Amino acid sequence: MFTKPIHTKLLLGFLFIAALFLPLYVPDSYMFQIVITSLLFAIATSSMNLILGYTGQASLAHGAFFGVGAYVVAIMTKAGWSFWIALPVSGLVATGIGFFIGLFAFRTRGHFFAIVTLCFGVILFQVAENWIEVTGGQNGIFGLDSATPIPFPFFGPIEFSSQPAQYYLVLAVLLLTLFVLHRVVYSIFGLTFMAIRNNEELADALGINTFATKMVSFAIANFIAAIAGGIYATILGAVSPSAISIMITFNFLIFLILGGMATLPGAVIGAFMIPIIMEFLQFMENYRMLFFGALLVVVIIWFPMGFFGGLKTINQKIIAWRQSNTSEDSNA
Amino acid sequence: MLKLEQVYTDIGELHIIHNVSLNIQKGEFVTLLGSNGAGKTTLFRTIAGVLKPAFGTVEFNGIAIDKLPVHKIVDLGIVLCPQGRQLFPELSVKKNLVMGAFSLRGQKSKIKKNLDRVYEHFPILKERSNQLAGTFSGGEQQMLAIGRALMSEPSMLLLDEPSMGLAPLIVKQIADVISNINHEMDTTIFLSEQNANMALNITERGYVLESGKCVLEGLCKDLKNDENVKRAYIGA
Amino acid sequence: YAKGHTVMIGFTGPLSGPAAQYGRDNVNGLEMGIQDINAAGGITVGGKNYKFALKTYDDHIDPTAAVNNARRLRSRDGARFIFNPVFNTIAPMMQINQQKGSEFLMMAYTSAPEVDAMKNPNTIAIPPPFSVYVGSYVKYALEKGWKKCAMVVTLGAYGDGWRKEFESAWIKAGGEIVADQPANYYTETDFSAQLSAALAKKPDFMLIGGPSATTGLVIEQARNLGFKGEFFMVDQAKLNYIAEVNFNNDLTKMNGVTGTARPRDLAEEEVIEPFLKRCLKDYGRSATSENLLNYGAIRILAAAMEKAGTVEDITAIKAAIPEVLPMDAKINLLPFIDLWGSRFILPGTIQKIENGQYTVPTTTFWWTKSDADFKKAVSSIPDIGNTNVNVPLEGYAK
Amino acid sequence: MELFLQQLFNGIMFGSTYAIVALGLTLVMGILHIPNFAHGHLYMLGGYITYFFITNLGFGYWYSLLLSMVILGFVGVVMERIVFRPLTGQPPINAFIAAIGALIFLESLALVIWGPQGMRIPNPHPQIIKMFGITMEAQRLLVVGGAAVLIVLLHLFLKKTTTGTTIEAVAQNREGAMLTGINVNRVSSMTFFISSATAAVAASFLSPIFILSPAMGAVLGMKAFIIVILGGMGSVPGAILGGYFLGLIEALGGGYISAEYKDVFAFGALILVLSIKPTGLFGKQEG
Amino acid sequence: MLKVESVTKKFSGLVAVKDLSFEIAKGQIVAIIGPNGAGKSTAFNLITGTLKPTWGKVTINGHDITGMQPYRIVTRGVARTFQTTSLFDQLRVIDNLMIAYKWRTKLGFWNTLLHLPSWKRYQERAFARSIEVLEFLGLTAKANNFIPTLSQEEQKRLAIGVAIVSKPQLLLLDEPTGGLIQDETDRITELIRKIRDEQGITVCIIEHKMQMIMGLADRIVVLNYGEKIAEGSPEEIKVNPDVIEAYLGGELNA
Ligand SMILES: Nc1ncnc2c1ncn2[C@@H]1O[C@H](COP(=O)(O)OP(=O)(O)OP(=O)(O)O)[C@@H](O)[C@H]1O
Ligand SMILES: Nc1ncnc2c1ncn2[C@@H]1O[C@H](COP(=O)(O)OP(=O)(O)OP(=O)(O)O)[C@@H](O)[C@H]1O
Ligand SMILES: [Mg+2]
Ligand SMILES: [Mg+2]
Repeated sequence: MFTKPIHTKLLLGFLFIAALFLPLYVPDSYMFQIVITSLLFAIATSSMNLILGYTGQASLAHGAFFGVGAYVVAIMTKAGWSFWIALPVSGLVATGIGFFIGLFAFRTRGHFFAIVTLCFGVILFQVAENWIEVTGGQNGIFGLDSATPIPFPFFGPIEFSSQPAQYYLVLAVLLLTLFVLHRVVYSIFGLTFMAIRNNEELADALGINTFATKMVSFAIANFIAAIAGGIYATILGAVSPSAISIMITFNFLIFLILGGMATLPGAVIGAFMIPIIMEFLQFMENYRMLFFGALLVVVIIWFPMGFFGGLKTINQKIIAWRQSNTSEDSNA
Repeated sequence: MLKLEQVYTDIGELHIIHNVSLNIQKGEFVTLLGSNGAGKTTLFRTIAGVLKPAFGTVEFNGIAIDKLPVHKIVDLGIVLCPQGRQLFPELSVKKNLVMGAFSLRGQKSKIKKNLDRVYEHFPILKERSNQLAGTFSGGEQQMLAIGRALMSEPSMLLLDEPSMGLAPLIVKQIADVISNINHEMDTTIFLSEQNANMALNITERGYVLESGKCVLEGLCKDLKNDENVKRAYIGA
Repeated sequence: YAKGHTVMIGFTGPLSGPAAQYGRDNVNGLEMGIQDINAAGGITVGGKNYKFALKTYDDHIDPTAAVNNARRLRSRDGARFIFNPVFNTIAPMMQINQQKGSEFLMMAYTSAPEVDAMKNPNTIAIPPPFSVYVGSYVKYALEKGWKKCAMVVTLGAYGDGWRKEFESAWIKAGGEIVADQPANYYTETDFSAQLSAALAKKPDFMLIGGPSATTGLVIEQARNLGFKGEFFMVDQAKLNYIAEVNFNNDLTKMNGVTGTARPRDLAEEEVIEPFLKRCLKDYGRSATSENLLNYGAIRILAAAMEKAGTVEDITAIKAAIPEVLPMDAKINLLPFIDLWGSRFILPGTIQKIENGQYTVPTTTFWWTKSDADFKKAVSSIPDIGNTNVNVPLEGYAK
Repeated sequence: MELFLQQLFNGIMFGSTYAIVALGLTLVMGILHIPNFAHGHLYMLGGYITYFFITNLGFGYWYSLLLSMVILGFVGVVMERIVFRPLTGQPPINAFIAAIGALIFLESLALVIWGPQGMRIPNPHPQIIKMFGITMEAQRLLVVGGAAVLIVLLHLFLKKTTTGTTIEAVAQNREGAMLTGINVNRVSSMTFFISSATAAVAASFLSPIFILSPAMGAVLGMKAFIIVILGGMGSVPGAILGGYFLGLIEALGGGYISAEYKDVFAFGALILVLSIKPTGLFGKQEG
Repeated sequence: MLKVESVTKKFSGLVAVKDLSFEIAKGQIVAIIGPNGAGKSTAFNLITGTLKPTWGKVTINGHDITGMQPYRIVTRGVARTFQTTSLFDQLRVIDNLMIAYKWRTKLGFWNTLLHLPSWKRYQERAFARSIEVLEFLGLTAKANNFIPTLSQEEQKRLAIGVAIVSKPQLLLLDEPTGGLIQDETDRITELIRKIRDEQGITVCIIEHKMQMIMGLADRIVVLNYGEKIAEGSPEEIKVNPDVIEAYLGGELNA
């Protein structure tokens, strides 16, 4: 039912091999840093795609769950826990908080849902700012070790302090995330998410427990977002309230919409494209954000479906054009 | 009065109306028959200017209107009473009606006169003039929609499926009122319907639309006897 | 400048958003320092002449952006000295400044003591720790016989630190904190809610402050609500700046406000006056301590490079700093004394406005532990006509 | 008791600001169904325009306020025309992104033109007034009174004039309005004009007691946005009530319970209201 | 099988359904008619849980389902369609059907993620049943089409198909032929009959088309202002003076 055409498979295979060998070709630590953070944001953006793109619920608390993950990992590793235990725990904590938030938020829909989640996001931010004993307040938690080395027979432990090691760690988690999302989205289980996005009343009338389904989608999305946040904490080595602020949500949102909502590659493309554009614009100095703001408006007007959505449309047009050409040929 | 030549209309990527040409004279009462999804609404919206034809011309009293914005077309005297009524649910019945006379803004006495006339056609609207439109039942809303369309004294009225979803009794009432309007006020009426029984009984002439193409046109009495029309639209 | 003859100085910090002015002030100080170094012919190291250049990037206090900028400054622009003025972005940068092959000297403009605790060898913190001022304030308040203190300080790492530090010092000295109503000085502009609550407790004095303009508002609003007592300001807020922006230089409206001394009173007149004029001319703003301290820091770096005979080996350069300090006041304006671990030693100076006038400032020699120490320190710095006090900072070890 | 009255007054003053800013936003959101997240930044720009007239051109306070209203009104019209109108028919999330783009643009623009430092408009009414044990500047009374007048005027305009009714009509049914001959685009422009002009008034009222800075619109914009949703999108009474409600909660919660968690109370209360009435205080029932 | 007992629904001030009672026996086709705003759709919403009755009781096969969530009521075997054709128009035809079958399966996150045997089994079962329904509807060729490319009649057929894919016992149809012309109406009528006869599903239908109803229904319930004013066989209803006055207007040939 859900198989992919052969050229797509080839392209994906090529991309995978390219990703494996990428560290050999990165020119400097700066480029490498951007690649690593983009991969990380791709994880978080993909998870936002599940709740917003596929389930149609504009959760503006998404960045907050990213932050919760970062804080949980920071707090636990500071307290001496292994990163590999802290990371899944951070996902579970975010899922738990998400469940509580969902109890309130899923009573509302549309804009109202967006606002309720926004409010919760702000509240989590304020807690991070003010619960100084636990979160370190504004200073946050700093001086974190990189991910605990994995002991490995014969080769010695795998360390995560170098950029290549961090890269492979993030790449592996991104691939895992995409695998999970792919399995979910291309299944009847995932179809129910899209059904809710499309017509919640009808979904309800067809025996779908819309509340529970939304909650599951929310939980998966939050879990993954927190994992991304947890890795972010070890890579930066410091967590402060900016990791949980509404700006994080807005960034993911911008990545997602400009990349192409409700498409798996769109989220990844967006998470790569925007930071790179932003870095490229550094030469504009004071005028950079001015330009970026205008650019955002122009792009959203010209590519309402996002970059990948735009590609898809163009592709479809080419196919249609080819078909019409061949049919004319056969007429001739 | 109204003249369409080779009109094509697209919605997004879909080509909905193909090569429709038609001509309606002043004072006529014409119907447009077509099944669900045939493109009646799309054609009406094209005439009213909500949609712009991809190709072809629409002329009204010799003026090309296919590129004019909707409000200019209303000012010229074409008013569409849309499918789904499109009322202002949170405004009172009376305010809905007054909004209908928006193109007469400033002319207080004229608006008053038109309001009285609408109340005459539909006494229930007068009775409930302060009720919010959204709380009306389907039939009442349809009356209000027609009343609102009449408020600007249109020279041409486009009625899109006024009988849809209405009980037989109400359909009959509405049919009577429309006939009255055509006869008494000399308003040209173009009526879209899938309820062929009703439409062919009250109008003079008709077009049949299928999949966006105009497949048949003629006087109602001829259409009524057409085998295809009988089978598809009227039934045994 | 030809490649290989330039010392690249990097800066990343807030150049947009609510803290943009603060970031700008830092950059301006660096810019002036670099202009002067280059005007004096640059530096000579290993027989080669080097000029200085500055590259700045905006990170709007986003740690991710700060790290990206640092990476970029180090690997693309070749900067081995990177300045940053916010603790939240300094912390993650301190995670990468020792990575092999991409080491850089973190020039941290922050008074947060956490930087010292991290004991990062490739870091130099520039301003004195804010705890310096706490001691002077407490001493002054005790002399006045005050008891009740209300705090309306900015939220944030910095403000939190100040509040904690002052609270513990004041309580230890037998005082009482009757109200603690922090407010977000960056996003809020009305403090009547916090102030009404604080004033209801009838405090003798208030600890306030955050960014200058907003602090001015707090003073104004508190006075309008009928507060008659005195104010202590955290070191971020600048007396002269508040006077200018908020009160149109009418100092009578600022009677009873104590804060860090205005730049004019930090150094000898003949060296500071031209500097102040220059700030006003080049940047249309009165000088702030960010200007002065960054100016001083970059000039010290330049001298240390010459001394160490390298522009690349940051460890050697840092090690050379104590040898070049203290410097000639004509070059360095301020009395930088020494390096203490990873922080410059610089006296802290406060000042009060009374009867519409700036009073003589009070300088704290916070690093001295004994009278002998103190005397030595006093004599080692140029006489700038201050009263000097010794409030040694507890737990501030090398 | 005195403290309570003082806090009550503070709350009412915050509330007045929130109410007029939210009122402008609710009109726009009701009519165009676009989440104009940049509304707070229009407010910021209004403050700077007033500042420009007073400080750079030496105009009087009230003239500057009027000019600021008109100019910002046109800025709003332009914004509607080039940012939001091309997005008609797109999902609201796209308009939301466009609004974020617009707010980034406006904030950077102010930064480039006026620089990052906070600026002050001289207070035209600095007198201190004491009443019932409350102390306040006269300008604060002006904010409260001015907001009330503005609210009443807007209400009369919407309910009693034909032009006002066209705004309501477009909000309730865009296509229906079009078909009655209303020039919907003009109504959109007009609504944006009114909405931005009220933001300019709010900014001009407040900037003499506050500080102007390029970032000042962000938080207020977000709060206004939340108030609009809380009140029921597009509902005028909802925006007013929501505004005062939020102002009071902030002042009383912040003053009596905990200043750090002031926003937590405010947002927490909003969450509670929305989970009891999922379409806002004055929202239409779904279905 | 369905029993509605003195159900009342009030909307702020307005009584949309008032003390309504009726029963539907297995294998019947029952029609509900009445003027616009009489409360017909509301009655459906009350049965399917979309609205909660102010008071009264709804039972299916003796089980009380009053006030249950709509998705739970579906699992008791009551399916419905909406007055305006309601489909997942962003999805394909086959997806629409499979979604409607989902509650009959145990497809969850874990078996989907791990592609457990149960996942495969259920996924195949859903697919098979969907194909079966497509054949029944005569839409097999459109399985992979997106909804907007279907004609209105096809959409209405599919909406009915989506409702029956999970094999309900009772199907509630709200104006299934609204807006259709005569021969399309006839085809849908035929489909409804087939649903009863071949799939063994009891049907309750709201319609304004008297000709069709009189030919199709076994029993008719007439509502006016939320109240039941008549109930009986088509022959009885046709001549009932109350019904003629309130609804039919003396003319049957509308
Ligand atoms: N916004 C739209 N997007 C996509 N397709 C549309 C849209 N509006 C109409 N269509 C399609 O255009 C075709 C003609 O629709 P139209 O509403 O004009 O038909 P109609 O004859 O008025 O039918 P009805 O009896 O339902 O009123 C239909 O196939 C419909 O699916
Ligand atoms: N959610 C609601 N809130 C308020 N009133 C409602 C609501 N739903 C329906 N009503 C009112 O209840 C009454 C009955 O409506 P209902 O939709 O059941 O009528 P109907 O018999 O289905 O009419 P039609 O034949 O036009 O579909 C109407 O007056 C309607 O306005
Ligand atoms: Mg139609
Ligand atoms: Mg109905």
